[in-house]
Amino acid sequence: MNTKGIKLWEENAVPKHRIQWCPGCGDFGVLAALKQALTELEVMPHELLLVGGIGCSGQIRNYLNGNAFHGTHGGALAYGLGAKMANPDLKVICLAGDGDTLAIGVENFVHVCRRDPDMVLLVMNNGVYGLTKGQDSPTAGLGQPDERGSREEHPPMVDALLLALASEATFVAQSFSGDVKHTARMIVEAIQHPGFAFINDFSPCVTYNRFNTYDWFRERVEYVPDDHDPSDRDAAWRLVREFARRGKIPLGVVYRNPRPKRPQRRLPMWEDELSGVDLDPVLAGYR
Amino acid sequence: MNTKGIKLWEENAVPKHRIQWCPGCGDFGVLAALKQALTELEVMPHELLLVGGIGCSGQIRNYLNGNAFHGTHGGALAYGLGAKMANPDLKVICLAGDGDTLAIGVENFVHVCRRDPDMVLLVMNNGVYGLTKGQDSPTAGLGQPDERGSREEHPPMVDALLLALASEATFVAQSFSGDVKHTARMIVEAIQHPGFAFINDFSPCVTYNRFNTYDWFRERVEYVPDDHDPSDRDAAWRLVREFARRGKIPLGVVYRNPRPKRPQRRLPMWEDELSGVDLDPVLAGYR
Amino acid sequence: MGPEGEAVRVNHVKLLVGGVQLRDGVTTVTDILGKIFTRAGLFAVAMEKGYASTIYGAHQFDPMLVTEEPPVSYGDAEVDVLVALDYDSNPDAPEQPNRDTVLRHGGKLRDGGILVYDSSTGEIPTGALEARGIQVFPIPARRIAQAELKREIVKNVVMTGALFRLLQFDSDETYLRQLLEERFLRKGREVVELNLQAARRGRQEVERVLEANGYELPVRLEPRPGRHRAVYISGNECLGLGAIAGGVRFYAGYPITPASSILEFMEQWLPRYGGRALQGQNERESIRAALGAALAGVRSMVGSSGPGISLKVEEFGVSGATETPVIVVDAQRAGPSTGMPTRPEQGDLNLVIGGGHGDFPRIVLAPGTVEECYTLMLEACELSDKYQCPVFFLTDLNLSEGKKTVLEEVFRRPQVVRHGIVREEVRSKPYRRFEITPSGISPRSVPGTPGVVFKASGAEHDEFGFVSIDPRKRAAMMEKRMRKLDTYLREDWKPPQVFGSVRGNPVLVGWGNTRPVLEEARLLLQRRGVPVALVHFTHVFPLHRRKLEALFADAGPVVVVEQNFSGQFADLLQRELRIATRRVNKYNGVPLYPTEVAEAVLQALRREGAVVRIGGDSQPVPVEVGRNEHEGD
Amino acid sequence: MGPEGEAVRVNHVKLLVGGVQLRDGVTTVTDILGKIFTRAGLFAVAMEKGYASTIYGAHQFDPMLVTEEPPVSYGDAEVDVLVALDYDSNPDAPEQPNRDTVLRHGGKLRDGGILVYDSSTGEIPTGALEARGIQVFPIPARRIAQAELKREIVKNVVMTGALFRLLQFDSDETYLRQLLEERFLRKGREVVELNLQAARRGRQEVERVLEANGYELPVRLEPRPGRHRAVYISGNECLGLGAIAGGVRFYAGYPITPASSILEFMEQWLPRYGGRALQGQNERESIRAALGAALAGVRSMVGSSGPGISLKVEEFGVSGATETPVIVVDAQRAGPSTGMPTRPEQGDLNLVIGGGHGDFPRIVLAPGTVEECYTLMLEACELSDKYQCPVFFLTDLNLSEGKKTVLEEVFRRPQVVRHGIVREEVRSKPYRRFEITPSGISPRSVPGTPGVVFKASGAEHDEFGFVSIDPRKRAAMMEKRMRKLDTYLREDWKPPQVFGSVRGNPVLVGWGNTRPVLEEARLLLQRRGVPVALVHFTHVFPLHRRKLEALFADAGPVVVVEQNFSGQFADLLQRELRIATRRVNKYNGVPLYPTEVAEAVLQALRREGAVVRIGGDSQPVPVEVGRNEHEGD
Ligand SMILES: Cc1ncc(C[n+]2csc(CCOP(=O)(O)OP(=O)(O)O)c2C)c(N)n1
Ligand SMILES: Cc1ncc(C[n+]2csc(CCOP(=O)(O)OP(=O)(O)O)c2C)c(N)n1
Ligand code: SF4
Ligand code: SF4
Ligand SMILES: [Mg+2]
Ligand SMILES: [Mg+2]
Repeated sequence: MNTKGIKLWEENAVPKHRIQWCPGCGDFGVLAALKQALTELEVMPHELLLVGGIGCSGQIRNYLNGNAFHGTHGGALAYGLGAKMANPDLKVICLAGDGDTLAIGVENFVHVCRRDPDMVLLVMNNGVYGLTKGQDSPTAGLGQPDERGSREEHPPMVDALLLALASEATFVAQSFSGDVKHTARMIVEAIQHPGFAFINDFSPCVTYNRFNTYDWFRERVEYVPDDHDPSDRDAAWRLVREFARRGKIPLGVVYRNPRPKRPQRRLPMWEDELSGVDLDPVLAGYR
Repeated sequence: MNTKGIKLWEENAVPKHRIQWCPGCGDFGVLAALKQALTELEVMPHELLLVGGIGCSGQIRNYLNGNAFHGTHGGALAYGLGAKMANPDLKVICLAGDGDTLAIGVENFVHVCRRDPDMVLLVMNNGVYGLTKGQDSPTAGLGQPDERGSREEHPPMVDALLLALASEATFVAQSFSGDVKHTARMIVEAIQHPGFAFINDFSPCVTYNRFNTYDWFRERVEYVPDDHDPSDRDAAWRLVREFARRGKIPLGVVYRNPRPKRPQRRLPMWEDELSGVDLDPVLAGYR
Repeated sequence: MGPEGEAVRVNHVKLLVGGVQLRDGVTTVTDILGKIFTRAGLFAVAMEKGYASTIYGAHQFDPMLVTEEPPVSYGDAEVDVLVALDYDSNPDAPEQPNRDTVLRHGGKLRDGGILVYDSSTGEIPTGALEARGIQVFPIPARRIAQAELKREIVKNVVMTGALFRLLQFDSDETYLRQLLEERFLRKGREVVELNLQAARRGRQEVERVLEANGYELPVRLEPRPGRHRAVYISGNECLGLGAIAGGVRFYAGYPITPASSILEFMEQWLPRYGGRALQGQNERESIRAALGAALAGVRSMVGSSGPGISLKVEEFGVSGATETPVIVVDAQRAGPSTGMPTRPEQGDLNLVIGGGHGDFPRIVLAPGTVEECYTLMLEACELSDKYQCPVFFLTDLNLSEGKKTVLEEVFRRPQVVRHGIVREEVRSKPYRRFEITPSGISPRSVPGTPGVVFKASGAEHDEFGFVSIDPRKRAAMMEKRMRKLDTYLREDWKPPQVFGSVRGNPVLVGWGNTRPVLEEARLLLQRRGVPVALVHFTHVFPLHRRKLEALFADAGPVVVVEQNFSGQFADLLQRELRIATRRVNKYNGVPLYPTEVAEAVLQALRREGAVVRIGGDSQPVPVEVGRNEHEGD
Repeated sequence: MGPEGEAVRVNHVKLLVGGVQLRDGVTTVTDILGKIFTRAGLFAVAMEKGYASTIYGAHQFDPMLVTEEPPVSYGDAEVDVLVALDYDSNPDAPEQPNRDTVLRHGGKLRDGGILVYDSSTGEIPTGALEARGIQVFPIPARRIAQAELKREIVKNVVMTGALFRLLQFDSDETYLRQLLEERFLRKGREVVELNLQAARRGRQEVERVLEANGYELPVRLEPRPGRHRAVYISGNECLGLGAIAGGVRFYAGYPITPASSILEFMEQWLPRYGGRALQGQNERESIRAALGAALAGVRSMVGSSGPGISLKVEEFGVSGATETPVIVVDAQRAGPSTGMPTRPEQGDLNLVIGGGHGDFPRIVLAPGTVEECYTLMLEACELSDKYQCPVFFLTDLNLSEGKKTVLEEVFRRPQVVRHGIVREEVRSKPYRRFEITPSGISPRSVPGTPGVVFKASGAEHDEFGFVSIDPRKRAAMMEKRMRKLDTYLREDWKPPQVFGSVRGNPVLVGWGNTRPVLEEARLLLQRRGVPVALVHFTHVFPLHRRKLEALFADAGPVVVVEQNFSGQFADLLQRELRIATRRVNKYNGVPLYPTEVAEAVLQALRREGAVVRIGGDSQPVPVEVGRNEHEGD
């Protein structure tokens, strides 16, 4: 790996020894993978807009060089959408937790999937609300044959991949932060995808999720087979469902099917672009 | 039909001649179907809780006998959830528009599907925000091979059935208010389903959606074939997708797979149930 | 007054057009009228919209005042000419063949006024009206359209023709023909001719009645062409224009009455100026996307009404804390909750000044007129950019959707200034996005600027934007943000407009869209010998305490007139100035009218602490509820 | 004061335990201490929580005051005993082997106090502290735990043993043994013994230092067993208990600091009382479900903090307009936006009194103590039921999560009264859910009642609940709803608690959770010869104007002390009473302390209109930002 490049990603960031994740937190793997991917793609920090969710995961925005924004819980995708519409030259990466994205943020998730802005969403999925100390998130219960669903209080988990597929996402991938190289690969492909790219990264919470541990994942992850046709939405649904039936977790690109896009330009924002515009065409209609 | 029964549904309701839907509005068919279904099931109005969405559709709550509630745009399912959890004896029917349910209300839709309360959601899907005068709803564009998706402003439509399937709904059906008898049948089955039952009813907006007309639907609707296995989630996905490929619209129960439920009781609410409770078991833990 | 002996009133007439919503095309008619009168050099004001939030079937009405010179306000509720487009019987009273419009508004017709109605299904007993000297014109417009012209749709053109005849206007069809040609020529000349034919039939019917009854028409409209350039336009359209002129290039909204038309305007026009408009999938997507666009450097705006503003509250704090500017239009309607979506109110002031947890800077502006929807919006654009905080822009249903004749000279094009944006790295010192400054304003930058990187967070942070709970940093950052309001008060706040002399006189106080009515009420009071002053606010929050204390120091009793229940602005005045306020409040969903305001003010002047409720009772009066007059939401 | 010559202080000691968050188990230690001291008949107060919102790695500290009699407040920041659980070097200053806790809090140690720290990785230079007469006890707790006892986890028990020795407490291990048995006996007696062994090793280490240095310990805690029954409990737990006793059987929350523990409490206990607790999937699902449950007849409550309260704003209007009651707990934290999630503030008052479009009735209560979290919650339950509107219950981070010894006599069990619920049809007249009544309160019913059907709507409606925009019905309905507040003020509002005499004296004013500190500040001022009165509010909104005017009529200068920037309650007082307020504000995230409040009040008394900012500057002082002291959100 290009260590000089990686160093770049540590400027304008919280110093390493002050990173406040629990030792062993899965988010460390995502941070490493991001640095690798951005270095590989030769992205410059000033071109980046990292939009953090609220959660342990969302803090990654400050652990990495690049412009960053952090607003409300569940809002990352919508801020990113607006920024990208305003300036298509920005590289917008939304970095959020499973709770942030799929609980309170599902209102944005479903719609931004289908809006398909050219940006990345990486969810650090740990099955819990880490930052609020371990309550069930919508992805809680992965692999646990419990009595979920028998009461309204404990619904079955959301499978983020199926939800993304139903919501017309054009790029749906899955990774595991214990496999940094593969996660980095997914990030590279997501950034390269011309449209909305969703990566569901399993990033274990070592403090509050003692069930879905690194070992637990290692026993279950399997790369998406080579013969899978990622451009086939139905095949993608089948693949996810088949893995689930076998108690396995697919890693890789599950679905990729870019849509033809109209080219967009940065919106006018400088004085010379804005001043003294001619309102006559509008006024004409009211005369 | 039992006309005496149907008369019952016109008490405690806005008189017919004051119903403020456009002549020919698809919601009239839903109103008729509801009356038929409730009469057939011999439900009593006082047992009913009709939760209306905000929209032309949501007004149906006042056009029908039965207790009714109407809060915020997009909130019907969550109010219903709470009411049902509080009193499982109530028959809760949420009646809302496609905009209400799938735009602003998608935050509830996804989660209430998986929570699976024993209540009904009937969406009067007309592809537009009727009450605010015809803007695109998330289901806008049905059957229109336009350039949706080429820009963030005009995303492809949400297929409510697929979204419900991905969200772990246990009953997913579709109807067309031009076919009142079938709609009534779906409502009966939905009420009988022990869990959350979602009916996506196509109810044409004759004023603002001049594309998806009654005739347009009549040419495209097809009953779900008898050999479809509604208990198979993958088959349900396939069925919806296959119909779509053929440019057809399935009517009927697409998916039905009740979950085992823990029985629930009405929560204590009367003075004798609430007064003078013993706090000692709680206090003991703090001594 | 009957018409006898009275001179014909020229170029001053108040009309009211009513009918069944959607079906009868009430606004289609008034839109044509307003446009034509404007072209004719007159002033048309149609700001008292009467409609239901259900799409079809409720009663709808649209009053319009037409005058020679710009009127102070839309005047009182009394009308000279009542135009009833509905042709069938009232469903609530099937026993009488009367029409809804006549039933509801007949009482507003002045003695000696004119009633014209569609008599296609029979004539109405109008003896009581005629006894008041009212001239009644039954026109079988729909029957003519259906039977003679074979196009039901032209029934309103028949009525328009009739109305023009009654107003003794456009007898040579110049104005009507031009408008019809603009609209229908592309459909073929026959369509234009058919419409003109319809209008002529309306005229003929009026002639017939005139002759039969020997009526002399009491009003006349005379064109004053070429005096000025003017448009017939709504408040929402004006503020949309203002936003475009002020540099807004991103707009997001979620449909809601009465803000939807801003979204429509922006969808239509922003792309032409290189901008984009987004219909959010919910209220929060809208404002979040706007904040994202603002972060990226684009002037951004959202618009909604009460329910949607309530839903956005959390994001206002994000704007305040991350110092990401956004203009928030709140086109108020009557609350609480869904309330009365098509009725005006000024009930959201507390929400926009208090909504949000914790303290953060914000500015609230409220235009007093359609014209100010443009001019004040230019200011809003500059303020949001300069102060990097939410700027609220409060209109209400009538100001938003009501239309009037506006002189084009109002639409001056400003020089857009981007305030203190760092466009490249200054190598000597690291860039501090949230630098502690005396003004509270820190150097902004936009992502993508080479060599400059910043972190912005709704969590408390240091000057670089990194999260911190260090008490000193927190205190300094909180103070810095709030200091922006001091700077604003010093450099940009505008004092209220003062009409008359405050000294020793009773003072009427208002804010936002009520100004025209209050101005007129003041004139009425003066005419009655009450020397009342009017103090009217557009820069509603924060208030400049010192300057206002000076203003009110020697004032007589202060009467705050608001269209809400509790007197939200009066509360704010009390809180800031600790002066005693008397209050006049109206909250029944009907617009304010000058005469009732003048009456109420007189009542309020009678005793300290008075609260006068127009159209309301302080007693518990059971209301009659037997007849369900259902309206939608 | 050094310890020489000073008598040993019995049963009055302030401790502070610090360490690295999550890793060092700071609260585990203080929770054990608080519980044991409470069992020993003493009073423990740990209400100044110091932690970061990130889970791991930040500095955490937990002060605790232990006394013989119930203390007025938690006292000043000064501590007698500092316990440093962290054992490694400060990552920001790797050059010095000091520990974070000692670095940060050494300055708070009183002269002659005690420092005990984990010296496992080496000793600290403590000369400066020793020069102040501070007795220093380096205890290699972690090393003992790892090397001797082979279980790192018992390191804190070593420290606890040491601390008990330092406090000359529990020398026969009665209390510690009992607690350990309760916790660990089910894991085996060896576990209990291992822990006791660890505690003994801590004691031994202290003995060693005592002998080596010839220290005489300055403080002592003596048990006072059997005086009373008491629990060691948090505000959130107390309000949860209050809700259960008050009849709440449905609770919904979405996790958020500092309200999460209410959800946990309710999930644990509601089912036992037949109720249900729902973790919403978002803030709105929570309150909507609670409204649904309330509609169905169940007393319902939600809890959140600033961001979640902001998100619920639209639903408050639904509650107000549909007259569906709900209790809304706002456990305030420092805003705006994400702000400082683990720091206290009183910054949401404007939000809860003004959030929402349009006017609707609401009641705001704010308990002053942990005890009142119980007693006032009983009132909230009754009020929400009686007035059928949202009742807000404002605590803050420290009141919510802080724990103290509470006498069990506080937990009286009330008779629950359901107000005016129609349980069956009265055939003589149709049921009017929204009947216009003199009190504003209408007869409620619940769905499922045979023969009774009602429609409830957030849209304006008639007495039956059908939608209407009829101006008279609207006015009557609006007035009816708002009249409930008059009834509340007449029948249920509680005046503020008054300490001392207001007449002619300076008056300190506070609301909610600051009462203990203000009481103590008042005592300090009195001791200094300033005869200040304290007026403290729990019934914060609406305010009873007439009664309060009378109360303040002959008062001296009024100083409102609040933990927020702008003085939100002072603003409310000005708005309602038009009295001049001076203000003391603190908003740096640090709790208020009695001595600083007393000082600030003295300053505020010096001139009219004074605003004194504790821990803040009115000047623009650039803060040093070089060292990123990152905290999470
Ligand atoms: C509106 C709002 N509600 C609740 C919270 C509290 N909150 C902070 S983080 C979080 C959940 C985080 O879970 P997740 O997104 O899975 O992130 P993780 O910490 O697991 O990485 C919650 C509920 C908040 N900040 N804002
Ligand atoms: C928070 C909020 N935003 C917007 C609105 C305005 N509004 C009322 S109905 C409606 C859309 C209705 O569309 P749909 O749900 O499809 O119902 P339809 O009228 O088509 O039956 C909207 C956006 C509102 N009432 N509340
Ligand atoms: S709590 Fe879990 S998610 Fe949060 S930092 Fe620790 S391990 Fe990571
Ligand atoms: S606008 Fe459309 S949905 Fe609404 S009542 Fe008319 S036809 Fe029905
Ligand atoms: Mg998580
Ligand atoms: Mg619709």
